[in-house]
Order: sequence, then C-alpha cells, then structure tokens
Amino acid sequence: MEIREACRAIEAILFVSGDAVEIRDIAQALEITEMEALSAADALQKEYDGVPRGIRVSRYGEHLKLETRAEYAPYVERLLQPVQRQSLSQAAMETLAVIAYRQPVTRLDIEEVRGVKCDYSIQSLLNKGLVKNVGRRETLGRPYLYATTDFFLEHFGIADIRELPPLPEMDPPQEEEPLIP
Amino acid sequence: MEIREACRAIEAILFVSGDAVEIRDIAQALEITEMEALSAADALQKEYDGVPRGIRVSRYGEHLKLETRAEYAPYVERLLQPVQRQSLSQAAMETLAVIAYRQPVTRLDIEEVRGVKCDYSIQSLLNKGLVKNVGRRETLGRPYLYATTDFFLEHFGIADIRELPPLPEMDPPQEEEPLIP
Amino acid sequence: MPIYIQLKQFDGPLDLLLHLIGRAKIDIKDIFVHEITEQFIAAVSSAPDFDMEEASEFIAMAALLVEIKSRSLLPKQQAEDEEDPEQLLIDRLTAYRQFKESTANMAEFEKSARQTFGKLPEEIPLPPPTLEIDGLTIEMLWEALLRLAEREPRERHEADLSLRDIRRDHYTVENCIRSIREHLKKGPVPFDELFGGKPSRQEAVTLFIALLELLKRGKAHVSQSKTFDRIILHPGRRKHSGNP
Repeated sequence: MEIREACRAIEAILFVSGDAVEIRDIAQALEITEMEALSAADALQKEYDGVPRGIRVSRYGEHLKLETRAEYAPYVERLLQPVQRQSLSQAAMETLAVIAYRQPVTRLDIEEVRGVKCDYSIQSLLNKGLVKNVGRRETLGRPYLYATTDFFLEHFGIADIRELPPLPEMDPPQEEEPLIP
Repeated sequence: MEIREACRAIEAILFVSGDAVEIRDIAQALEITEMEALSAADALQKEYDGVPRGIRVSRYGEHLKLETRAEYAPYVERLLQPVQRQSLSQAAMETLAVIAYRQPVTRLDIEEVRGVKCDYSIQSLLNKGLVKNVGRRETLGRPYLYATTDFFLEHFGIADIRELPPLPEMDPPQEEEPLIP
Repeated sequence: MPIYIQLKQFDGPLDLLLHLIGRAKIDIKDIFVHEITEQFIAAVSSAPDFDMEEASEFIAMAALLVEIKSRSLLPKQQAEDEEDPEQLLIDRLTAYRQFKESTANMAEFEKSARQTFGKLPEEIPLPPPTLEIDGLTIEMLWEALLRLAEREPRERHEADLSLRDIRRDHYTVENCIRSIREHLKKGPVPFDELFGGKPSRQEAVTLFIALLELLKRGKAHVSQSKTFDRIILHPGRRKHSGNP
C-alpha cells in the first residue's frame, strides 16, 4: 500500500472511530508494518498542520486521534446551544420602564402607574432576567420589591442605573401630580 | 468572519456533531448569512475534493455532513464496527419511490399506485425520518401530504432530489425479459 | 396447472398480477387474452394463508377481473365518456411496474451510500443557554414611558412615589417600632397621638404594622374602654387579672 493511500485510510479510520486508535491496530487493518503506519500518520499529521484547519491529528503515545482545534469550540457550542432571541411586548416594556425609573417598586406601585394588572408582565421580566426580587416592603402584606438586574445594565451597556437618561422634562400640569413626564 | 475562518469553523462543527447539520443553523452559529455559509461550505467541499482524502464534505439538500469516502470502507470495517445505515424493505422502498417521484402525495395517492394499504409503511418511513408531512391537500378530508426529507437524500447518497434517475420507460414490452424471472 | 402461491409474498394484488404476467412472459396489455384472470382467482382461492384482513384487496381485485372478463363477453354497451375498466387496470399495472422497477435503482443508490460512514456525535458539556432580547433599547423604554404619560391619569394616592426620583421608603417598620417605644417610655399613650399632624398613607400603614409587631412581641398592649373610644397604648405585656 502506497503511503498516500495509507494516509487516506488512516484519516477515514480515525474519523469514524472518533476515539484514539492504536497505531498497531491501524497497521493490522491496512496490512502494513507499524513503521509504515507511523510514517503515514506523520505525513497525515504534517498535512493537517500545514494549512490551518478546523480539525487536527494528535498523537498520544501509541495512539492517534482526530479532534477539533480548541479555538473553534465556541462555534460548536453556539451551534449546539443557540442564543435564544426574544422580544418584549409593549406591556412588558412599560412595566420595565416603571421598574427601571422607580426601583425598588412593588407590583401595586407599577399597577397604579400603568392602570392594569401587571402580574404577567412582571413574571415575564423575571423569567428573562431583566428584573429581580430585592426583598419586601415592610408594609401591609409585605409585598415584593422589584428592581432591575445586572443583565439589564449589561443589555444597555451601562454601569449603573443612574446612567439611564433623565426623564424628559415636561411641564407638569399640577404640582402634586407629577405624572410620568 | 473571513471565508477561510468560516471554512475551519464549519469543519470543526461538522466533525463534532457527526450528524448532518443544517446550513441555516451553521450560519446562525457563525453569525454570518446563509449565503456566506453556503459559499464557505462550497469552498470547504472543493478543498476536500481537490486532493484525494479519506473523508469528504457531503451536501444533502440543506444539510452538510462529514463522512468517509466509499473507497476506504473496507479498512474502516476491518477495524471498527461503524454504524451502518439500515436498508429498507421492498414494501417501504416502493412506498418511498412513489413519494419521491410524485411528491407531495397523499396516502390515497400512494395506495392507488401500490394497490395496498400503506399506513404502516408510511408510518415507518416517517419514523425513520425519510419522509415528512408537508401540509394537507385542500380536498375532502384535508388529507396529509408527504414529501421526502434531507435525510432521504443522505440515505441514498444524493445531493438533490433531481439526481434521482428518471422513472423507467413505460412502453417497451419485454417479451424475452420477464419482469420477475 | 394449479398454482400454489403464498399471498404474503406479494405486496398486494397488483404485485401478484405482475408476477403472473411476468411468469407467463406476456405484455401487460394482454392480461385478458391470457389466462391470468383464472390463475389469479385460483391463487387467491387456494391460498393457504388466507387472512381476511390482508386478503380483502386480493378479493376485490379478483372481483374486478371477473367483471372485466364478463363485460367482454357481452355486446358493447359502454357510454362514450365511461372509462374502460380494462384500460384503467392496464394503466395502473403499468404505473405500478414503473415504480417497482425504480426501486431497483434506489436500492443501488442505497447500497453505495452504505459504503460511507459518519461519526458519532461528540458529547459536549454545554454552558447555560444565553438569552438575547431584541428591540429592547433605551428609546423603546422612553416610548413606553411616554405612552404611560399620555394615558388618562388615574387617581394617585401617593404623590411621593413619582417616577422622577428613585427614593427609599420614608417609613420602615423598624424605625416606627423605635419611635413608638420612645413614646411608651413616658407611659401610656393614645394611639392617634403616635401620628404626626397629617400622616401619609404610607406612614399610617407602617406605624400600624409596627404597632402590631410590638403587640406580638409583648412589648406593648392596648386598652379601650368602649367601642370607638380612644385606643390607649401601654408599655409591656398585659397583666392577666385572672378573668377569663
């Protein structure tokens, strides 16, 4: 068997096996000597290292193995576990806005501003990791207090909640009722 | 991402996943367009085919797969017990042929051609992933329509359904050559 | 010549018919010229593995064959637009044979595809999934706030909770407890005197919770001489006089 041919056969064997294969076993399967198998393996290894490749041939003692280069692992991970894209509903966006600017707030505080029940949108923001529970207000019923998370800051690329732009100035119609601007 | 880099990443992805991977998923993982993924895949395929290699990149419809070249099967089999594709029964093959050549078809269409009930063989083809449900025909009873999958292409080693040879000629009476000898 | 045939060998009546035609070495269109019909009926009726479930298709075909045969004995009385059942059957057989033959090609493809091998997937421990949220921008947050502002203002009880500032609670239960205990050091105190001039709702609620907490801890007790009379707060636990 020619060395080029042996290279090809070794490549096929290593690929199908996935695991490390002993050089002696390869020689036996190809009906060549171990020396010949070794030099074919060497040639194959050089070939793989010559051009940058996504996979490479590694030698561990008397074993050969085909494996991925570490630098491509992130792509593999991203493929196996794709980033989940989600978007916020208008309702969730409003709830988030109230929490962001008034934190910490209770569900009732939010509902007072929005004028609708907010259990669902709070739950959805909690699930998405944008807000979290930061304790309870020590009033009747000890309601949960909600605030934004580090993931929220990360998403907007800000270090601190105070970096959120100030609310737009609007002339409040009544002193006592500073609505949301 | 540069095309060379994309090639390497695709190579690593195909190696790790072993199974056929959808081009769309690769594009997503590499954050490139499907068109870019396709041209990188093309380049990788050419690179593998340029020099004779023990393995190759095969394309089956919208899927890519890394697999051994047929010439090296004997060596692989001598050393390892590779996972063999199961061959299909005659009944399953007949049903599959009707679906492949006439897709999309309903169960009744297939039964009309074969003259027997086909529930069982359709179900078994569905289970094997060789055919899929592609909607319903808008006629009485809204029957399901079946078509072949990319795995069908993989099973038969063809890149595209158009590579199936045309149906055998209808006309010539074969006096001397009985169908079933 | 009797024919012994196992129906199970055949994928339905068309398959059996093709087999008989093939064995007789005739063309499909000569099916009614030859004795195929008789052979088919004989095969079905003498089948040793006669299973009603599977044989129904064979019987239906036998009936069709007999019907076609008997029609041919009668003078033609077929309407123009009526399809000739004999021609229909011949067409079906021809189409079926096409597909049946195509399976030989497919089997060839399958065979050569079996010469290539894949690789088992690697087992990879995965990091926790990452989440990305689309369309969440500061502009969108603002828009949401503006929408809220445009909405009909509802009655607001606590003006101090404006969106303008992020403010801590003014009143905490702990502070209120401390202030009540200060009051109690000087002796019993009427409950309403605990509050300032015009307590906000938050102040009233917090004080009341603080009071309940003190009662629970046994640091204070209350008395009231009659309903709706002033509630007097006393320091310490109520001393039981023995009355039930």
